Amino acid sequence: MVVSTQPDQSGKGAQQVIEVEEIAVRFCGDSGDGMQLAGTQMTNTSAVFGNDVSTFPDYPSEIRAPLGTLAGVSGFQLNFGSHRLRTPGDQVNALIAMNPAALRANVADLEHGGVLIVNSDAFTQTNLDKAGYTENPLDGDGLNAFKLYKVPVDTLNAEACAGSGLSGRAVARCKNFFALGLSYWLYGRPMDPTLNWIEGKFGTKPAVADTNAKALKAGYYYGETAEIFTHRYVVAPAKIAPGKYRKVSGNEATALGLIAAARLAKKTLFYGTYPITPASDILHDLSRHKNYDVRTFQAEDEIAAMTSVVGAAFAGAFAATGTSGPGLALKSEAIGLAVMTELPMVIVNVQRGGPSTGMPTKTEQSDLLQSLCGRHGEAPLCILAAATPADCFAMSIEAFRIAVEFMTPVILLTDGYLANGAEPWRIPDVASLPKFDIKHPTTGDDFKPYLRNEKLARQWVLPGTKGLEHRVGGLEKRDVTGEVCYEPENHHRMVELRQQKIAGIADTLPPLEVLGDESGKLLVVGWGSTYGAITTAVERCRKKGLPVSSVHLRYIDPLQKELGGILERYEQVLVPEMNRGQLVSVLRNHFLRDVTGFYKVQGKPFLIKEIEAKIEEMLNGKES
Amino acid sequence: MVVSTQPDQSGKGAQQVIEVEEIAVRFCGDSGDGMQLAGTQMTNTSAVFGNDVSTFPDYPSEIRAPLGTLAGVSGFQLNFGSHRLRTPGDQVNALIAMNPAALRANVADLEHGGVLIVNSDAFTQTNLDKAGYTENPLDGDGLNAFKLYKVPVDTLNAEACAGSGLSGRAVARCKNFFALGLSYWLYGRPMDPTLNWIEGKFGTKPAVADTNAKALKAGYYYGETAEIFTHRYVVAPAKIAPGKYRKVSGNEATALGLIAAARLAKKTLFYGTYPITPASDILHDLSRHKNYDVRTFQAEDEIAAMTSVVGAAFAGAFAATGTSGPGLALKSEAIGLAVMTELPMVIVNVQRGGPSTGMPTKTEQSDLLQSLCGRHGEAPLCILAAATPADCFAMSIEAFRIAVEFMTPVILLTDGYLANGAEPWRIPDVASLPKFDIKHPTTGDDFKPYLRNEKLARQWVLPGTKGLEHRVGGLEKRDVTGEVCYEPENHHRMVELRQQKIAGIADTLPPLEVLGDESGKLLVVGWGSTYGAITTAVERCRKKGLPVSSVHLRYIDPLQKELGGILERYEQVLVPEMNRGQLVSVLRNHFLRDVTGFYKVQGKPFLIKEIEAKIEEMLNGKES
Amino acid sequence: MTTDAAQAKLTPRDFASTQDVRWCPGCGDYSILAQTKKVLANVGIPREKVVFVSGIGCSSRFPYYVSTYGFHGVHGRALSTATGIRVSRPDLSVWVTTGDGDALSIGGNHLIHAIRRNVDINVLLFNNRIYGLTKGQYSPTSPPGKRTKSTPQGVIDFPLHPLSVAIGAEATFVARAVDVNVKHLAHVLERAARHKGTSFVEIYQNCAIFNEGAFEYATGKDTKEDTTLYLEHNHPLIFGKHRNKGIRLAGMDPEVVTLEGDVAEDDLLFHDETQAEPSLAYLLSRMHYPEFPEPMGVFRCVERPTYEDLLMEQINGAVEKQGEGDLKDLFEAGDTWVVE
Amino acid sequence: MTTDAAQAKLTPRDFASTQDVRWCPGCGDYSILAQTKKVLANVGIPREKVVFVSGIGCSSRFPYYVSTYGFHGVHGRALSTATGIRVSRPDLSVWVTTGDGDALSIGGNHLIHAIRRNVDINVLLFNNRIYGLTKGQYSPTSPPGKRTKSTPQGVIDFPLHPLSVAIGAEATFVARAVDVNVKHLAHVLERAARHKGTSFVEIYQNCAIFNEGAFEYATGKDTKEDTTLYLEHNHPLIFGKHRNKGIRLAGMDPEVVTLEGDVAEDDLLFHDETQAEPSLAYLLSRMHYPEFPEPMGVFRCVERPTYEDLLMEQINGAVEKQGEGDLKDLFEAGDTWVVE
Ligand SMILES: Cc1ncc(C[n+]2csc(CCOP(=O)(O)OP(=O)(O)O)c2C)c(N)n1
Ligand SMILES: Cc1ncc(C[n+]2csc(CCOP(=O)(O)OP(=O)(O)O)c2C)c(N)n1
Ligand code: SF4
Ligand code: SF4
Ligand SMILES: [Mg+2]
Ligand SMILES: [Mg+2]
Repeated sequence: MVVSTQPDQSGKGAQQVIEVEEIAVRFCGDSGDGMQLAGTQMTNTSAVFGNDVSTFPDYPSEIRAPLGTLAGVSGFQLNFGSHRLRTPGDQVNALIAMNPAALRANVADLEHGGVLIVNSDAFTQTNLDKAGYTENPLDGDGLNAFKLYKVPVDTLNAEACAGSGLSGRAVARCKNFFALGLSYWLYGRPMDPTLNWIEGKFGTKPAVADTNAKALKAGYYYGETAEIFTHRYVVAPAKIAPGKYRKVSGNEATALGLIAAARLAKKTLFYGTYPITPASDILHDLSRHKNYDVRTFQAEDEIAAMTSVVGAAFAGAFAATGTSGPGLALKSEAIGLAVMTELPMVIVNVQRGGPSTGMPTKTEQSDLLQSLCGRHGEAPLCILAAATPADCFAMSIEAFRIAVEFMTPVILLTDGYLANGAEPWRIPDVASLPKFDIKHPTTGDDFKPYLRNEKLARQWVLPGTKGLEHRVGGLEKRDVTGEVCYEPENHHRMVELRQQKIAGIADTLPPLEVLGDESGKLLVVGWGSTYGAITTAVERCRKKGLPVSSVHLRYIDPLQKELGGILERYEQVLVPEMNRGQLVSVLRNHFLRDVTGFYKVQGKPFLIKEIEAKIEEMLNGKES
Repeated sequence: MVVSTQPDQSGKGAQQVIEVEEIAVRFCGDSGDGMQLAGTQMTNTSAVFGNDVSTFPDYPSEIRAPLGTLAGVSGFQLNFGSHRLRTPGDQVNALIAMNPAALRANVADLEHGGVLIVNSDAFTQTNLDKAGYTENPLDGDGLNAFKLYKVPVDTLNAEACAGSGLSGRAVARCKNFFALGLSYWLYGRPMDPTLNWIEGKFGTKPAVADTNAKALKAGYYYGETAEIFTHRYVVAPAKIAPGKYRKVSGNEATALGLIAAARLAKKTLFYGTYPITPASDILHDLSRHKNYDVRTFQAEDEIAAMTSVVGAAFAGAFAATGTSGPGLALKSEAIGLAVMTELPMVIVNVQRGGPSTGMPTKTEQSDLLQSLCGRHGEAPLCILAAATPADCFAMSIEAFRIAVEFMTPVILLTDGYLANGAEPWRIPDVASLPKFDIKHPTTGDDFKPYLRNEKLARQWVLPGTKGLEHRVGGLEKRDVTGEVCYEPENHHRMVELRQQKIAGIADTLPPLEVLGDESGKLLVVGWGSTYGAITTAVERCRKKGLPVSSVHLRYIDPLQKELGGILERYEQVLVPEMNRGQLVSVLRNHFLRDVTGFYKVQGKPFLIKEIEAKIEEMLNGKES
Repeated sequence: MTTDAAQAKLTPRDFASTQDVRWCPGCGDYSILAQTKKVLANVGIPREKVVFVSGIGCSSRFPYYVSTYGFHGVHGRALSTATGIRVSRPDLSVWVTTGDGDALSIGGNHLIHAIRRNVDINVLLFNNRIYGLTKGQYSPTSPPGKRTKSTPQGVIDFPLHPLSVAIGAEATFVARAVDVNVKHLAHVLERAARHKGTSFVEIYQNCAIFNEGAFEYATGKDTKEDTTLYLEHNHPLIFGKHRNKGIRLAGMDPEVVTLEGDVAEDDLLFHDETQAEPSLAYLLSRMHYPEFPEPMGVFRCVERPTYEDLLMEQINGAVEKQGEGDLKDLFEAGDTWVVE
Repeated sequence: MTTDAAQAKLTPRDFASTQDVRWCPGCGDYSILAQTKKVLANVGIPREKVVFVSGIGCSSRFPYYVSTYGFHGVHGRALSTATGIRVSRPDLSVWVTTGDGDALSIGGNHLIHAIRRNVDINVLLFNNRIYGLTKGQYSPTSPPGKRTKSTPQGVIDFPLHPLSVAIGAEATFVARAVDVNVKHLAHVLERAARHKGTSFVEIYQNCAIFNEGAFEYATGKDTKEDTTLYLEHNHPLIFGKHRNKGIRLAGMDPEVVTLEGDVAEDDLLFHDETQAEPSLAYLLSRMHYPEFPEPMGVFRCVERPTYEDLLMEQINGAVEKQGEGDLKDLFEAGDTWVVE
């Protein structure tokens, strides 16, 4: 990974400059220490600098655990590089730990020989006790495996900001900027973007702005002047498609996509939901965009949310809801009603660790089968899965495209990793986005609510349309007329029709593309948020000359038509999933094809190297 | 099917007596005409007479539709025979229709050349109009295909009961007994059982008892004396295992099984539920057995019902709930909690026509996949399916056996056809029933809530036990200790353990038996209520020398271990289901075995002949 | 919602659908249907602007029998479904027909939340004190001791009183009527239709099959005057065959008094449906047979902004402040950077 | 449930679990936990006889922190879970800790149904007027206009008032306390513990992170005497720093009066927690800051048979009449026949 090393030109420091392709830095400290902010700043600076970036925050699962305790540690990981990045990085190259608890909770992820910067001032007896250290890890040689730098951040920051006129506590609150400045120096990042941000943010409070800026610079120059640092690292800009970019998390991108779809169709967006981690941020985002005619409805529970969405769809709005596993379970019955009434709507399910309340703040992919089968009776619908944070935008629009084109509910699966992870998003030209032209019938001459078009979709009538008054509901419908009907043959036919309609969606899907050779020894099949790790692992293996290819599924039901043929062209198929083989069972059932499942159900995404190792193991014939 | 024919000895009538192996009779009339009672009486009489019997009622889906209308027609079908019967019969051999609507709604099911007895008095213009007949079907030759007997039942019944002292309306209410008497004569049934029943029932009201008896006899002697009948039919007693019998419907048998299980374990039975067709009768039955310490709780909804059951299980009761598809959907989240807390309970799901409200009074098998996958996260549990009405008894006990032995929720699938269908049940000797000896831990020395035994089951602690105080809940648990735990490896392990526990149930299941040859050309695989039709069809085909065998699954998850091996020993596999291939997908996924699905989603059970035809078609190589 | 649209006046018959009505002979639902059609014609809302929403139950079959738009949802969720309709289409007149099980058992939570949000929906609760469609189990309004299919030894659950529950959630319009008193029923339904906000109407409805005569006391020719009391705004609470009985306040408790001797009308409790505080309405909702005559009519009718009006205020306010949302602005909000 | 078991008296410390408590610094839940442990010790129920049941929320973490039996269920279903426990084990003392979202949003229906059945459960509703665990969305008790994560322009839903809802469902025990007034809180909790039937206690609880100061008015040193009113059975409603203000009835409406001139204590409204009719309790539940001081203490405490007692009556009655159920009889009931 090291590209070249040469003595430093810039500062007076005698440090060696090492050029590397990518770096993963993690800031960690108390929830109150502003680590998320520091991480975000370094992300933006690196992006502006021209690197590709990928980030993942790690909040404590307690709201505010006591200061200095393990439960209270908050972290932010940033991966920036001179080439395409698809994950926040397997291993941390540099860890900035603001107190003992932060060190203890995170040091395991730091690479051997990695940079470890600690705020030595925070290693007091009380803090050590709170973190559960019996002795100070900074003494002794427990940390010899790392490049350890003990920096008295509190003291240095206080000195630098002396005479700011701010209170001691206010000054202390700037220490994250000191740490940030230090990392900027260490990785040759320009300070201007952050200085400008400080200006913009605290412009009205000059003292605060000034002090934060002082802290940032102090950290930077400390790196330059203090003789303790033996190396610096630089990461060249990446070759990135030109355009205007912003950073989006999966939840932000989902909200953007939902709004965009509704606007493109000139429709009201009705979002009925009940808060649940990790989906709530979609509600928060949407509720801030009322001028886009976004009507958010925080219902009393998920059942009310789902039925309100069904009502809104009947009323003619672009209707959507967002939830996570337990909420999706509660929505099951109402989703069945949506299937029977054949109304268009989007159900975003941000998966988290189950079963039951499980591990609410952790990620998982274990709601695939619930999405597919979690309704009574034969109740088919369409299921999509976003592959990256930014992809949530495209897939939200695609979900509405299918919903209105086929008059069906669509479930869009994302997960906690996508929801909170962030990556650069190339801002699309609005004109380049899909067109929606929705035709509501307006004339009444013998209108038939369940008359279907060539796609088997029925018409979407707006209540208020004179002459088209009609009634729909959950009872079985007579074909074409939509009246209540218990006739045996009619039921059989309607069950088939509902299935055929969903199957027909496949005709409108983009072709499924293979990464690598069109046939060969091993194909890796992934779906949803494992895209980054799988794709990077396959690319690395192919660089090593291994005969491996991959396809990634963003359409779960129906599957893209190419899949069956593709599977046949490989000797082995590997399916990594953050569950116990849910896609595996779908593939086995559809294609009667034996595939090798590779499961990780730990509330954490796959590491690239885990998949690399599995690929090598299979190609070395240890498996199958 | 005709066994022999000879001139009648008994009465003066010159009728031919035809001996047959089985007869399907259907009584039909207005909801108020007492058709269910007539059918039940003939069923009991035939059973006591020594025939095997199978019955199915056909209630109108409206509560009380207007008199004389099609919507108000109520029917009862009885199949009795001199050999083992497993269904109410494919086709009706004799139809007793009390009015035009009843004739119109049922005549299509009458076999060509079948006996058709109509109450000619009821064929008035108003009734014909209500039934939608433009002209009287009794005139003209529209019914020539049948042995039509026009009997002025109202008149004859009135004459016979003249001077009873009862009101005209009361007398009219006896006409079902007149019709019953006539059928008794036609099929050589003894009148005593019904006469005794009348005595017992109306003993206190001699006039009523007397009049009903008169009507019955009048009908009987009318058959004998009226010259109009050309044939009589007799059905010899069947060879039936000796013992004491009673008739049970599936819902009755389920209630009996739940009570029996709890009694055998000396436990309170807590049944928390919310009424829903066709499951409500289980609640009605159980609520009448309070002296068995049955505590029924009619909750405000299914979620309350399910969580109350989880609470009752935690409290140490034998806890069960009953519902149908829409209710099971609502229970999804709470069932996930039961999986996580590993508590024993039984969830009876009486399947009906879906999706959504669907066809609530009709039968279907379309909740298999919801039972299997209808929960978020990896939430495995045990799924059973009863094969016949009486089997609901055995499977309810088996469900509790597994629930307490493995500390898991168990879903027992039945359906509307089993629930309302009835068959003779050989009353078991209580001593022969399974034993339950449940050991609740009593000592506290370092008790671990999630410590598992060799079956991977944790212990069932009774709150109130000193020293064993502990807390459980829906968050992920630390292995063994059961504390809340978010550690990655622990979660992975617990997800595996929960799966292995359910898989381990297979070791305790009875072997799966094949009907027919152990290998060959064709295997028919069924599950649940299709048992009767499949088994009879396969037996008939084998009688014809066709190389077909069958296995019937009463265990859906886990599957019995023999199944995989069995499937391999046949060239083709046929899977008839009242859905769109839910078991098919389970088999394909488990065994990567191509099977032929045969689907009927009409709210009605398979006919024997439909399956026979399909078997012949496959063996004639039209398929596969 | 109240639109006296100036258009060819519709007749009750115009609101009949083509479906033939499938309730039992003698069911109280027939009369409610008839009066509702009459009121729809009176209020003069165009047919296409009306949506009837229901859950599951005999009462919930209602939407099939009116020629407006209709949505027959799942059990207990009519109010949340209706809320979704109203919030996305405030131009529609939304009606909910529901049962005592649908609205108070499985749907209780949605009822109180719709009420507290004051979504402009007309809620007609057909209270027959039984589960009709599922053939006779007790409901949350069945009286203690009642023997039903699921309570062979009698109900042991203390009932919910629909109006008390609605007032507990601070409903802005609360009323009661009985199926057979058609004139009064029509009057109450029209009041409900004209109220802006959630109008909650409990209708005593006879289930001829599973609870025949449950309201005999309130409808019987010679009992009804003594067992019911028809509320009139600003009038004293007077009832009885001879209109000589009244309700007087004793501290916080109502008492029945006879209008004679020193008891004059002015001593009686006067009804004020517009009283800001719902305490009076609550007290009236507590008057039950046989201790008291049961009040009929409008208990409470006050103004409060509807949820959807407040939402549209925020939406229009946002548009005024920030202008019609433009996608380009949306996408480019926050930190952006350009890669050449 | 009330068992003063004659046994080695337990101390509050005995009711502490080994888990370290994980609420935010300054969270009101700490004080509720402390007082509850104290009350458990006072009431003297053996630890193993106590079960704490909860849903999901910060407040619902409570069961992990007490050394009794505990069940941490799913969101909103604590009361139905607890009902299952009580009905199958009437020997246990069942407590529910829940939040304003858990009990009134997703769980509202189970709350009113448990209350109307009068299942003997002690319900502690931690009302912080916010969703704490999910980081700050508004709840059904958040005041209109409040800006929260999900209402950047302010809440437009009219709030539910927990006590009004409970009284709408005719609760037999209704009380209110505030986290920081620990003596009074302990007193109210003990009253709840000793009441037979559903005891519903609303506790004003400060969420230090997402709703800091929501109850400042009711807890602030120099405001609380004027903004709260502590109820005493059979005593007049008096409050104020100088105990010189009181509540008087004007018709059906309460009014604040000053005790001076011709206004004497006897003119004030007297509290009667045992009043059969809940109208007074309802009226008190309607007194809100700033118009009125908010009543604290026991609003209502009346006797009514519990659901489980009535059920056990039917069960024991059945056993007396038909004898302990015997399986043979069960199987052979109805028509049977013998095949030789
Ligand atoms: C989820 C679900 N649970 C249960 C049912 C069965 N069900 C249908 S209607 C009903 C109650 C009917 O009573 P009510 O609401 O009073 O209406 P009524 O028939 O008396 O008018 C029940 C329990 C259902 N359809 N769906
Ligand atoms: C079915 C389901 N929906 C939503 C959630 C997310 N959730 C957990 S707690 C909570 C509300 C918490 O608020 P409250 O009940 O007031 O408790 P508090 O945290 O304020 O004490 C929500 C929405 C969930 N866990 N389960
Ligand atoms: S069952 Fe009762 S409520 Fe239902 S339609 Fe018949 S009479 Fe009406
Ligand atoms: S978020 Fe609020 S309620 Fe939750 S623990 Fe923190 S302070 Fe308490
Ligand atoms: Mg009802
Ligand atoms: Mg709260």
